[in-house]
Amino acid sequence: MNKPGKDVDKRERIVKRIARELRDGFYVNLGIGMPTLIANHVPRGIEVTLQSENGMLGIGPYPVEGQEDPDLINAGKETVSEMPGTSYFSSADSFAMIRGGHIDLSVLGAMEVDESGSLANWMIPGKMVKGMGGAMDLVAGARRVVVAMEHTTREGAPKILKKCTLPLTGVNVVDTIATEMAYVRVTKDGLVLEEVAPGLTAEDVQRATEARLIVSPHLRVMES
Amino acid sequence: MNKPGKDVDKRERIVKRIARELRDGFYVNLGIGMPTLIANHVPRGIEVTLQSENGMLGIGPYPVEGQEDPDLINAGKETVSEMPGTSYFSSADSFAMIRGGHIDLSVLGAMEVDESGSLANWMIPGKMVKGMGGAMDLVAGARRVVVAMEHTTREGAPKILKKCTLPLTGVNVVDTIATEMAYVRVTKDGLVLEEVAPGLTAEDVQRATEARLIVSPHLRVMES
Amino acid sequence: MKKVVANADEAVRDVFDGATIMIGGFGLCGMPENLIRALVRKGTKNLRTISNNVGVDGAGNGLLLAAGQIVHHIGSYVGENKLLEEMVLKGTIRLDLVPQGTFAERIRAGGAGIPAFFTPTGVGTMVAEGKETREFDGRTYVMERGLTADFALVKAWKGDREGNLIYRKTARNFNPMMATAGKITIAEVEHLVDVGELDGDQIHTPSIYVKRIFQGELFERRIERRTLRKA
Amino acid sequence: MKKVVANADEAVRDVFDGATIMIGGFGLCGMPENLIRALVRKGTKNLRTISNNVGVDGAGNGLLLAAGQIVHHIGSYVGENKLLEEMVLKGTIRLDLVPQGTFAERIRAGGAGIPAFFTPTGVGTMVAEGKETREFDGRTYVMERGLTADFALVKAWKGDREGNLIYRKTARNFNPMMATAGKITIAEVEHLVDVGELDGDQIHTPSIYVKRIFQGELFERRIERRTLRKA
Repeated sequence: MNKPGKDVDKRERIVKRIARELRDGFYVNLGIGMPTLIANHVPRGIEVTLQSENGMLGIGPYPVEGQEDPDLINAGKETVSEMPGTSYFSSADSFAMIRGGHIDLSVLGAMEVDESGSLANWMIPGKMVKGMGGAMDLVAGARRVVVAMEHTTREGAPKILKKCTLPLTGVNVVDTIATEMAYVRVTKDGLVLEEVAPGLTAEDVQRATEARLIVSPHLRVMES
Repeated sequence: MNKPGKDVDKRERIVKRIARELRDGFYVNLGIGMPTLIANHVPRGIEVTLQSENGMLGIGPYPVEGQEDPDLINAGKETVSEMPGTSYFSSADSFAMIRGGHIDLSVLGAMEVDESGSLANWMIPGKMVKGMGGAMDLVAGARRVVVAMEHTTREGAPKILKKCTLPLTGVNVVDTIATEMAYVRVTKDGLVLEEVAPGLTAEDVQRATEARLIVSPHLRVMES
Repeated sequence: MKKVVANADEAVRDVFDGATIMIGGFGLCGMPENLIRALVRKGTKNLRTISNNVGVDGAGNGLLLAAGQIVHHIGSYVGENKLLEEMVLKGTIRLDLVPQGTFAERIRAGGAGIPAFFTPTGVGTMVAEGKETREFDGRTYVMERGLTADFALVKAWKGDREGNLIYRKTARNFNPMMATAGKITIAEVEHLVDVGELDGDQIHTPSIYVKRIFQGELFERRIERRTLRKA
Repeated sequence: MKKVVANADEAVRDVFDGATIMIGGFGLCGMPENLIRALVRKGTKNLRTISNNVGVDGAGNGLLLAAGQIVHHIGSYVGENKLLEEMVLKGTIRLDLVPQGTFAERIRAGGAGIPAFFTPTGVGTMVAEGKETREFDGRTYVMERGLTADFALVKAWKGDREGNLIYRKTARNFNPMMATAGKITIAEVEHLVDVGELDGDQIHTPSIYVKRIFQGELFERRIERRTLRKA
């Protein structure tokens, strides 16, 4: 089995893989942290518009020094810039947009995902609860939900489980899971392993996964 | 008993009486027809803001010729003008405003009103139904609902009844009834006759009313 | 991502017989007149229209009505249509009347992923018959359902090529909610501008809701009731 | 009809111990900082705050928290407050966490006279425990209740003397809904202008919702996370 590689490489692979799911004209919500990086890898010729649940459609890159604006932040409370065509709206209107199924793709991190596409990413019992923010609305409302996460915990324990053990963020909501090891699609029949990272086998991925993976007849190598 | 007078006099009395209910700072919705005329009788020193359920706060008078704007109408589809401080909003936001109890006073016409403050003003079975428009929302949502109507039908039949016979617009929603004959308050105990038109007695009003009127111990003459 | 279409006819190209269509406007004010005329030209049949009014005889949705294209209408007020009256009496059209605020909120809910909500409007009246009612904090409310449509036809004052819309005065009315509640929302605008020309704080309908946009060919902007005061 | 007050202290004069208070802002962005500081000066106790966040330690609602004025908080995310963590563990504060979209919609509903609505958010999770769920068209939804408050404290960019408000960029966030859901809504603005100076098509919060308005004394406008790219 390959070495897992540095965290930054893992992230790069995950982020690039998800970026390839973007389609021209997509309206996308990128979660805080790793998912935010996807914006840097939008394929050429493809135009996507980024939504931020705090009330903005059309997020641009971070501002250059001196251009930062306290009234212009993303859902991670980071200063951002706006693109031409940006619009602003209230949080109620923003979540109406999300809940109403108008966001094509939502990418979020996760602590656990399971066979039924349920996910847990907001709370560990016994630890301080920070709150779910907009995650529950995003997984319930977006047309397509992609989980971006490392395949296992820092201790090497699987995060793709038969059944989530942590308090859930949503039930049967995830469409695909992208990790540094694999690209997995959630189907009615279970989790289908579609792609494995270069140098890995389906067996390698299964060993790092608690849930049973159905190996796609079209299994491919993940492009990085 | 006095002659009922011409329709225009009746209306004038009703409209002027209701105008005296206005308080400084009130936000008011005036129904189509007679209630619209109240805007011409706002007492001096009192500032009221008129709301129109098609999405406007701050209705001004009819425009002068040449100033009419197809994009600027009231709920009766009449061309109007705007006051300084006018704002526009969607119909959903307009009725959120109405339903949420933010309108201080709503004045509407009625076919029938009854002892419990229920009112009927939108439909006569067997006749073509035009629709209730915003009336049901206004009576359910406004803080105070005033009915402006002639005391009896053209045939002289009472319109203030023990119980409405026509399909209802709202149940237990009316606060006061202003007619050319009287000013009546709806209370838990029933209808209280507060004021009678000049030259009329409480008995005159009762004779033109099917519901029993409780004569207020402070019965006054309606100022016109 | 190309949303701009050449004209109203291209915009309504795939509206199918039997479609449910939301049409913006309060009477003739703010209605998508170019799209309505294109639908009449197209001759699409058996439409279920969701619009506050049915225009007037000979204008607005009244044109669709006169062409016999509507089989079912949902709205709050139809007082300006003699033809509709005849059709209702003859039973050639189904008419569902909804209180205007409930109508607006049902469309807003449909676009916002809310399948049902409670409102005090209409409790104890015909409108609440057959519907669930429930008490909250001592007051009775009736449950109403969200509304969506296959197509939403809206009219705005300005729009940019990505589909951001700004409405003008009371021509806003039902257009913003309908824009959110159509599977395919089509916007006709008086002024089509380049992306970046509209101020993001002033946009009423964000681009995400609009699939097609075009500058309307002809705006009659008819006034229903020209009421004037003396100068 | 005089809505303009001299300053934040006058604006919060009648906020009482035990009041429920909505406070606008997403983190420190768009929060009514002058009103918060005035509430700290006033020392009102046992507040129930409804705000998406609790500011950060030492700023925004964090000031009220540090002063021990909050006994119950409803919001969606409190990750920036170590003090809050200690208080929750010690049991000196009650914390109710609500999904952000449900939180926003509950406030919108409260202001709009909707006592309850159904949402798909949180179905099958802890959030739905003890709540009614129901199926509509094959999908399960949970019923959530509207939220109102004794006072709503909001911050806008511009406001006129009648109380019309315009927000700027993402500082809009929860302010518009909260303005509709407070029995007494108080607005602090960066620029107080005369009536008639604002364009009616651009007003985000109509005057009807605002009872008091003033130009804020001091806007620190702190940034929580200054993220930059290279020029």
